[in-house]
Amino acid sequence: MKEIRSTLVWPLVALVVLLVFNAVASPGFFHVEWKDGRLFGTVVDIFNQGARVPMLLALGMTLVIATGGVDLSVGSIMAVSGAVAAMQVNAGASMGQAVAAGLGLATLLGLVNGVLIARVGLQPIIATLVMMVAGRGLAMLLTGSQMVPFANRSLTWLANGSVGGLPVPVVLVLLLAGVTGWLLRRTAAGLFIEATGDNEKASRLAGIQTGGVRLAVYGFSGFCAGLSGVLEAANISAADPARIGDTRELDAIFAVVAGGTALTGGRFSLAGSVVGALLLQTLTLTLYNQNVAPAVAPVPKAVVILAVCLLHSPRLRARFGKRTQSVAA
Amino acid sequence: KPSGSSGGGGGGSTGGKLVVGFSQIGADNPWRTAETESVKAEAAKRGIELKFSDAQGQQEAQISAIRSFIAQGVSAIILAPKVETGWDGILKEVKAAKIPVVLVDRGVTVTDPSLFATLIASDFVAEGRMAGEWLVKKSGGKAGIIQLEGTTGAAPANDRKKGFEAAIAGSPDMKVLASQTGDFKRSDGKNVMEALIKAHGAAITAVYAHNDDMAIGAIQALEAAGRQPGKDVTVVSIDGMGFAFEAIKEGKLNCTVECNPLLGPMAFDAVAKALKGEELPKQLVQEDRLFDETNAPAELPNRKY
Amino acid sequence: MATGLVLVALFVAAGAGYENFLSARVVLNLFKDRAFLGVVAVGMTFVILSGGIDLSVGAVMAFTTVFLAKVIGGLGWSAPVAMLAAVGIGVGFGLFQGWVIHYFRIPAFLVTLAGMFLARGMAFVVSPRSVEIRSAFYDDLGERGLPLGEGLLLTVGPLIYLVVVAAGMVVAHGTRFGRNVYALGGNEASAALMGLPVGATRVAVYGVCGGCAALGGVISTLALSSGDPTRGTGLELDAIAAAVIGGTVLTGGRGWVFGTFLGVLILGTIKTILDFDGSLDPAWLRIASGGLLLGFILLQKLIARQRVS
Amino acid sequence: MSELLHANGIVKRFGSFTALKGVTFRLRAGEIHALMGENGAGKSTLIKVLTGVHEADGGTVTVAGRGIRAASPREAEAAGISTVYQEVNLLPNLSVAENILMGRQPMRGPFIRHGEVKRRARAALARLGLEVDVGALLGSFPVAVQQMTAIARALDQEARVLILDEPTSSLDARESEELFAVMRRLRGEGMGIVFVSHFLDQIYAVSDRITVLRDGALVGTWEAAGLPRLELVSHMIGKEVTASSGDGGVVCGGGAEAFRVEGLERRGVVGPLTFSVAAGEATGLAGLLGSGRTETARMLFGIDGATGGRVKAGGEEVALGSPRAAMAAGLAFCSEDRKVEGIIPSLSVRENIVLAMQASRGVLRRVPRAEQEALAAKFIAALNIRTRGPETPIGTLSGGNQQKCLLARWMAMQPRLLILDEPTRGIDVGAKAEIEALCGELRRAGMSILFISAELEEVVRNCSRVVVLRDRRQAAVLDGPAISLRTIMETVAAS
Ligand SMILES: Nc1ncnc2c1ncn2[C@@H]1O[C@H](COP(=O)(O)OP(=O)(O)OP(=O)(O)O)[C@@H](O)[C@H]1O
Ligand SMILES: Nc1ncnc2c1ncn2[C@@H]1O[C@H](COP(=O)(O)OP(=O)(O)OP(=O)(O)O)[C@@H](O)[C@H]1O
Ligand SMILES: [Mg+2]
Ligand SMILES: [Mg+2]
Repeated sequence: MKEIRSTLVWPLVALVVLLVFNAVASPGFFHVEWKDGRLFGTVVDIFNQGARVPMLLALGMTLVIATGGVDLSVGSIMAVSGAVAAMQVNAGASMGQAVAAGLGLATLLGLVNGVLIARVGLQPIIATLVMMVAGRGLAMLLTGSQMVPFANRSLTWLANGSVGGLPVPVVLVLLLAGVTGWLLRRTAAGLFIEATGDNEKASRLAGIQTGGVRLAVYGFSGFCAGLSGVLEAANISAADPARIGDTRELDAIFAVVAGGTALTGGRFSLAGSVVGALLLQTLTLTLYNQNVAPAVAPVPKAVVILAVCLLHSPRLRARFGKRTQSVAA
Repeated sequence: KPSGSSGGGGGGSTGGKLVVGFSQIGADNPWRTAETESVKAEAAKRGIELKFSDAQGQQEAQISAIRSFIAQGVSAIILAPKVETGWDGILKEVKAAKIPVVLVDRGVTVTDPSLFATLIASDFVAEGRMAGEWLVKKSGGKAGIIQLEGTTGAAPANDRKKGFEAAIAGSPDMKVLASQTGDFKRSDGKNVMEALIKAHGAAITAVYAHNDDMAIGAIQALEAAGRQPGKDVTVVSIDGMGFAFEAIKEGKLNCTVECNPLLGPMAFDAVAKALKGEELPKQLVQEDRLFDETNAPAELPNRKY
Repeated sequence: MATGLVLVALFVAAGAGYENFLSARVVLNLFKDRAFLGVVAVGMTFVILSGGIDLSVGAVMAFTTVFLAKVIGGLGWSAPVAMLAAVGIGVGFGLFQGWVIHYFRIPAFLVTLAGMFLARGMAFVVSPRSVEIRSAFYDDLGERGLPLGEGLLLTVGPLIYLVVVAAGMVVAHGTRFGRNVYALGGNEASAALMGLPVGATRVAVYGVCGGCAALGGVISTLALSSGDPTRGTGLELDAIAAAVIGGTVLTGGRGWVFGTFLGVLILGTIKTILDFDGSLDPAWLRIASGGLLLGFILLQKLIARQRVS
Repeated sequence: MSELLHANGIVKRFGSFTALKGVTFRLRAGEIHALMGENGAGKSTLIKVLTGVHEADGGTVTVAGRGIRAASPREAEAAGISTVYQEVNLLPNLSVAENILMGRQPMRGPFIRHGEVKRRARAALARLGLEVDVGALLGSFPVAVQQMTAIARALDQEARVLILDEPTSSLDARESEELFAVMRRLRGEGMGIVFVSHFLDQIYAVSDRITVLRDGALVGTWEAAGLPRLELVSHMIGKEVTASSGDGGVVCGGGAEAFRVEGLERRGVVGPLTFSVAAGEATGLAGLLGSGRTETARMLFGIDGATGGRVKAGGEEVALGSPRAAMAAGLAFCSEDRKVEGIIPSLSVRENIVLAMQASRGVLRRVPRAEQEALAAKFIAALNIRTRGPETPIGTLSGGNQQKCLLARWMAMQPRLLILDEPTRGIDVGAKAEIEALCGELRRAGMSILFISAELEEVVRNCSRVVVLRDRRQAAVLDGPAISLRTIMETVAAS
């Protein structure tokens, strides 16, 4: 527990530095007002836009990475679930049914990833690469490669409504993160995931169904991606099968790693990933706010990523006199 | 079945059917999908077998697709090039195989103009210019503008930006407050707009989006912020998709510059002529029209895409 | 081994299905069109063997192409000098990434992700749009190559590719550096306890990969006579896929350069099949390419398993 | 005699924990110097400081009179120190030959002479009396062969100092003897050898002097010839020890049959085997290196499935298709390869201990935290596990203490049949007795034990029945009174 808390410190530090920069560079950054019964301001946007994609994807990705895997297919799964939900409401289904259909198919696709990895024994990067390509095709096939606009009020509300002044996605995603975190620690799932990621062979010999664990985390990652896809579609009242979620897997992986979960698997931190996602979203909005030309925007982005990396560096931390313990391999 | 010579060469055809290869850049937006559909539909109508290749945004993939076309011995090639440069070599190979090439969308810079038969082009710079000129007129030469750029580095984004900025350069009070990429996506258009509304607030009086999708996203963001797109914020975009016409009808979008994706008929006309050996003009520029509330409602029923 | 068999099987099957498929030209095209990817993938193989990953290769390649276009066209450098400089920059960039990864113990994924953004940004800074390269040297080189009869010419790009593959195989298998890369990927702690130069090897591996990425850029400009800051997007995934299909294990320590060579050909063959078919719409095209890739890997696994038992 | 190595006042801290408290150690040329101490006393840590794996927080090291600051194993090697570390630190993804010559390959220009590499590797192994396919991947060999490879690697270097950290922990008597012969010869050539082992017999068989560490501090250095065993043990554990008989005598047979193995085999690998395990008794598996003991255990536990035969518990056939099924049938298996198949390095001691129990209960029924802590506390005390606390990552524990945690993992399961593959590997004398005592308790509570050990004395001491394997087949089953060192050796050696 102590280690986890200490890994959380560094992304938080990076986030605070970025926020302080904004506070100085753009005065209106922290301005939040009450408008039409909801909170309104850049900080709210960070949470709202951050919740819809990076946070959600990072949630699933955290568990996948904790088992030592990776999921490249999240963007494509977003496209599929968004498309399914949109087509369902257009076909007359209720919001609930449409969302359930989208999430169901997304979870199923995640489970397919899981089967390819845990049962067939493909390397995660390859299995999910296949899903990334084919899943995008599936989304386009379902929609005839066209945008699917819809006018279902309750579905649109999912992304644009507010609960107690907070955007619905923020409430939804923080709730999901909280419940997931709680469940993982209440049950033995968290332990099994970490054990599987740290030493799969030993875990199996200790009686853990490592195959089942992997299957479950890819299914969960699919579910999270599905929810993200539904929210993205709800946000613009249309499903965009060809482009939605494109390259967002990198954002998710970045959020997870920045949050202190090692790509090699093992110990994970959901809270860290959420902070990592917020960091990423803050960075994006900062670049918009400073009107950094899109062509050169990658450069400051690279600088911030490197800065986060350096904060994570044991070497540098040792320099600053922080005590660390190293785990012998 | 009859087989073409393995060394390639023009005039190959299967079962008496004409075979034409079409190398498309990608399938990443509705405009491009409409273009693909148009070419496919026209081929079907004329009984031509179409070899379709989707390069998923990679020039290298387009080149290898063209090489495959040569190897298969197609009769003609329609190419929607991703960028203007880098085509000399492959087009020489095509020429050596005596296969005529019809370019669609945009031109290529080549040393030898005989490397392609003709170009059926949209002039992206002109589109940007038309949008800019319209906005200058509409706003009386004074506006605080948010520009939503297309995918960074993409030719339409570069050119539409160039044309627009040239058009407003003469009006000192036309100020671009911020110019950020929305990646041609509706969702990104909305996200960017959401952020920029907070940063620039009431100073925003106009939005120029490089495509209709981003404009729709921006409109949604403006509405959510309590602004009235189409009224207190003028919204201009490019492409002329069906949903843009509807938005104009609803009074939320002010104007869209058409960029006609229905190039199929013209492209196959050109193919037919080229195969007969007719000399074609090097460039058949598409006439891109501008639609605003004055003429859009009338056009709406005619929109096929 | 299994990879090679599958490749041959696929080729024969496709040859039966599509006319003109089984021809020297198609095979030659495979090399021509994938030369840049092949070179990049060899560099990537070394990185993966060492237990790392390099996401910056596509961006480095893009930077190289615009850099060449700029210095040859704009500043009038002689082409060979410019190419050497470009590869030098690639190596230097890779070494720097490797140093950051090793010295600060930061995951390669993050460092090279930053490297990807950095190189891509720099490419746009050099030139925001694609630029032509007009140079007598390029025109001359474009005509040269190894004639294979029937008017077929193995041009310089694919030749470099074959040389790089051969060199990669020799280095990986026959030199201390190569073996140290395997050791590093097998178990870093053990490699260190065995007294192997862990740090130098890791830094060098990223240098090699950066150099290969830049060389891929050089080949790309040879083929296209142009530079483009958007080129090579997603290239890192293709390169990783090629290595992994070829039998290299992503966690490091196991794999072979020749396998990557076959992996590149497999990816190319899949693409060629889809181009020859030409009847699929974009949606089916994606499903089919995913399906073919999966089928390929499954077949390979099956053959490999059969051989064991 | 000239002094080869002199470590003076070495201090090493891990966080707030001090693992070495000013240890001084001198090694002469031409001596075999044993380093003794309980699990966690700091032996391996001292060695890692000498070879530059860990940077010392205080003290100096001089090699042959020259002060060195070995910042890495590489520099230590250059200074003439060659080492076999406790955990086999080799590369399973490379061949045996490469592992032996990595970094020192014979070259022709820039290229490695692969043929020469193999030849030299074969020669190095031959010195230890081992003949294997040096071209095969190291990972495909059992721990013992890997350990021999590590030793061969160290011997192949032309070093002045040779450090061996528990090199014999998974070797049987014959291999150990081969190693000792080599060590004696090297001593004769003037090499200084540091030798760590928990086997007192071995210590007295080869060493000239003995240095004892306790809790990270130096207790003293003595001539081996002048240090009685009991006194040595007293120094190690810090208490007076008097000769005690120990109650480890053979437990008599006669218990009811708990498990029956009938014609169990994995074709081409091991078997067929037929024997029964009595309730409350230990059954031993004896045999030479590679005789198939580990494979038998793995087959029983469902890791490598059996191709024929069956296992019955109380007359009913049990399904043993997977570790989980085996666990459900009341089996537990503690692997000999603790690094790869045992510990989950970055998880805590507590989590490692409860892991198997949690797995058998399933995901949903989490073992309550209080119960986990009680369990961890109980075993930390019962097995005397040296750890800063139950929340310490197991990867930072000393080798012997890791092994104890793994034993705890399986004892906590209270299985009906506990399979222990080399359970005392790397465990100090005191702890061995503790573990044997604990096994005794478990047996009295009705548990059966299948006991595999390279130490035949241990087998004789604990088992009421011994299945002897030869060439991966069952050679004999010895019962009760028939069990003795001599009978086992004879059965093993018969041809
Ligand atoms: N990397 C590390 N981080 C933290 N503590 C460590 C680390 N390595 C060793 N220790 C601690 O230092 C102490 C000494 O360990 P060491 O491995 O030297 O013991 P040892 O004498 O070799 O024991 P054994 O006989 O069990 O091998 C132990 O308490 C161990 O937990
Ligand atoms: N001396 C040896 N030479 C070659 N191969 C060996 C040797 N010893 C063991 N092996 C390999 O080990 C495997 C079987 O060993 P297994 O682990 O079953 O034996 P064991 O009786 O448990 O021995 P131990 O546990 O003492 O290593 C076989 O695959 C065999 O190839
Ligand atoms: Mg030790
Ligand atoms: Mg064994």
